[in-house]
Amino acid sequence: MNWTSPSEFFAMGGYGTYVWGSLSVTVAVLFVEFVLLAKRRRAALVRIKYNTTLRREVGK
Amino acid sequence: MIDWFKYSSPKTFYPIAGKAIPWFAAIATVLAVAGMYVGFFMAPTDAQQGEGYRIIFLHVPVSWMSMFIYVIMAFWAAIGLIFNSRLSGMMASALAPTGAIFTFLSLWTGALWGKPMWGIWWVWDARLTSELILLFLYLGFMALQSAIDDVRRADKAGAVLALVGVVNIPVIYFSVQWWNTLHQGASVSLTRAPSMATIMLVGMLLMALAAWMYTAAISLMRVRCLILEREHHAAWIHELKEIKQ
Amino acid sequence: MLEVINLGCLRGERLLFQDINFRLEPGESLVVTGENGSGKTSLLRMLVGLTPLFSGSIQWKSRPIDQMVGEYRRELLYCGHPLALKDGLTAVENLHSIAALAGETVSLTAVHDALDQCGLNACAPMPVRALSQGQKRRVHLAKLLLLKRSLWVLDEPLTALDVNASRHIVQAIDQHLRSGGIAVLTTHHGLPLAFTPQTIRVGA
Amino acid sequence: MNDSLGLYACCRIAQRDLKLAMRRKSDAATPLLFFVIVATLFPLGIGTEADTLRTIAPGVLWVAALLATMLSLPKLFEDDYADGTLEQLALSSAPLSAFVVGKIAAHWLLTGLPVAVLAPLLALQFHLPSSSLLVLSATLMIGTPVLGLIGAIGASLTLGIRGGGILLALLVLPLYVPVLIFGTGAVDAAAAGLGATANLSLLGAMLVIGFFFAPWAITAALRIALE
Repeated sequence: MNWTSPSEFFAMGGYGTYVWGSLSVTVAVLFVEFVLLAKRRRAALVRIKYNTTLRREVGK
Repeated sequence: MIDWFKYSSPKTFYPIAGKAIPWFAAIATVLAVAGMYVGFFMAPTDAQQGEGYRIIFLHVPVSWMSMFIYVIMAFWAAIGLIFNSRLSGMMASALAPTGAIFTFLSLWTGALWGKPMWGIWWVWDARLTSELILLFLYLGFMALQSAIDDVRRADKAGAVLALVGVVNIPVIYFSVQWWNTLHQGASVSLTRAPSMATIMLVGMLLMALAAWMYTAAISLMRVRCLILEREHHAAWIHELKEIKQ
Repeated sequence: MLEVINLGCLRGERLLFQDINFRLEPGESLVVTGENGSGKTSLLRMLVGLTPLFSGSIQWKSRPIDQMVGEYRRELLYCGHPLALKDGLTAVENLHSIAALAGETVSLTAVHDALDQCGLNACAPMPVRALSQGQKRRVHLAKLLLLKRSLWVLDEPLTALDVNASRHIVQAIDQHLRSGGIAVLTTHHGLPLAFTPQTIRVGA
Repeated sequence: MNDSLGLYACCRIAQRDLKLAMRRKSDAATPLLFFVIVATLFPLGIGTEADTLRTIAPGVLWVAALLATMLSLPKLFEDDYADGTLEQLALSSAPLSAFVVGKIAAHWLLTGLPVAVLAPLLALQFHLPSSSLLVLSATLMIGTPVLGLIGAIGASLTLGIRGGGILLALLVLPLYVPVLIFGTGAVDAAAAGLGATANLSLLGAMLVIGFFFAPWAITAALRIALE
């Protein structure tokens, strides 16, 4: 184990800004990509559902 | 003999992809946690770069992935052109944004590493410069596809561009390296980090595999979106349980 | 000679037509009718090999056309909507270059003859920019006479032509069929051909 | 038979394009004028210090040449596409790639070649030593056809697309990087007293490779655009 205390861990030997800056942005960007895709999927599903009900109405 | 063409139809592929996504996502999470643990808790402090070197556990995997995705993209593009299958084109389109994101992350983490190591945010290092050009290639691919309204034409045009790009990448990389040695002398290379210990390599490999699995999961998600958007008129779409419920 | 089997066309997300079948022997012609946007032009473009087939097959002399590209193209003449004329060149230069680019060497006298037959001898040395729409169309169609091809595929050949010029074209097509050629065309106008053409209607 | 047909087709389309360009001389001269003006702007923006100018000269002249050839690229296939000539070419019994090569050759004769001839004159304004003037011209002679081949890929991919011109730049400029690097590298090497042969032969190799592969990509893209 490299670290004796949490504060030492977060300081990263003085490189905290750079290390955590890299990590946080990476995680954030990948998370945003996921969220945007989930939204896109919902939008596509809503559109199809609308069309399906429209079809059924016409079919009746 | 497996009937590959059966699996290449969006109708069959859509549910299979849906089942595979959680698995890929789970494996990606496990690998990422393991990789981070190795990288931050097991790998020793570097003698020269101190703790700052730990950025490589992010930087190297995303850089690998950014280049690798372009190759896979070109592979699907080629398949799409040869066999004229719709799904291949969608795969290529689905990979491009993720590839661009990884390329951006590679540049971002590279800059954040460069600042403490070299004292400047941007170094015209061969690798960073190639990554920047790779980002332009991804953006060009995406811009071309979004500019063409007819999706079939967009797929095919994108495929040609991806193939041209993949042929050019080695040339670009070689030329940038040549230019770099000419103008700067030997530069500090990011991956040739001093005395790479085995444990560091393990951490990097774990993270690279995690990035790979993430790419698989997210690009399958995007393919499913593309299928829903493009095939919304098809009868089978209306029979899906997520539509019926 | 020319046989089309179960041809189908998908444009974007729309199925324009499907199960188109016909067969043309030397001396026969086909008129394709249908409303705007019904896929007439798409059918012709599939026939000449510009648009890939969505379903079905097209055969020339009992062989699929995509297996004999060069041979098929040497017998084919396609006149599409755009006129393929260069404004900056004269009528003669245009025709001469069209023939050369189609892969044929023709003499200047042959070019002048073709223009004469279309009633364009006065326009021959004029840049195409200076011609009227109908005259341009006639220059465009003069290549029918210039290039000796056995299969003519004509998209709306009578558009923008006056009565006189239309008659010229109809005569040219008749002559072509009489000498054993094949013609496929689309038209809005009635086409008083000497031989009764087959007709086919595309679209719903 | 097929080869001679291809060669004939290639020459005829080049001849026609040149003839058309000669009838609209002002259009043909625009890229050249652009090249001169862009190169002139740099000393105005940077200052007239001889050493600085000498250092930036190869890069500036090369980038200006690159932009000048790119400027006329959208027109390369656009006119033929719009007036239906392109579909006739695609249906010709001569191979489409022969026409493509012919058109690129004509484009080069109209932009690349004059730029390569003019560049040494402009280089004098940048105080480039006379020994590297010839090298500069040579790199442009070999390099601009490569730019044309790569650029034509972009032009064929963006055919008939809204905002095609700017998209073309986005697609093509990253692919121009190696040519730019070896082109300017040769001039730098010559100025430094090292031989420029290595760079020049690399440029030559790229020209050969481009000549074999680019027409394939271009014809594929053109057929896609015509579908």
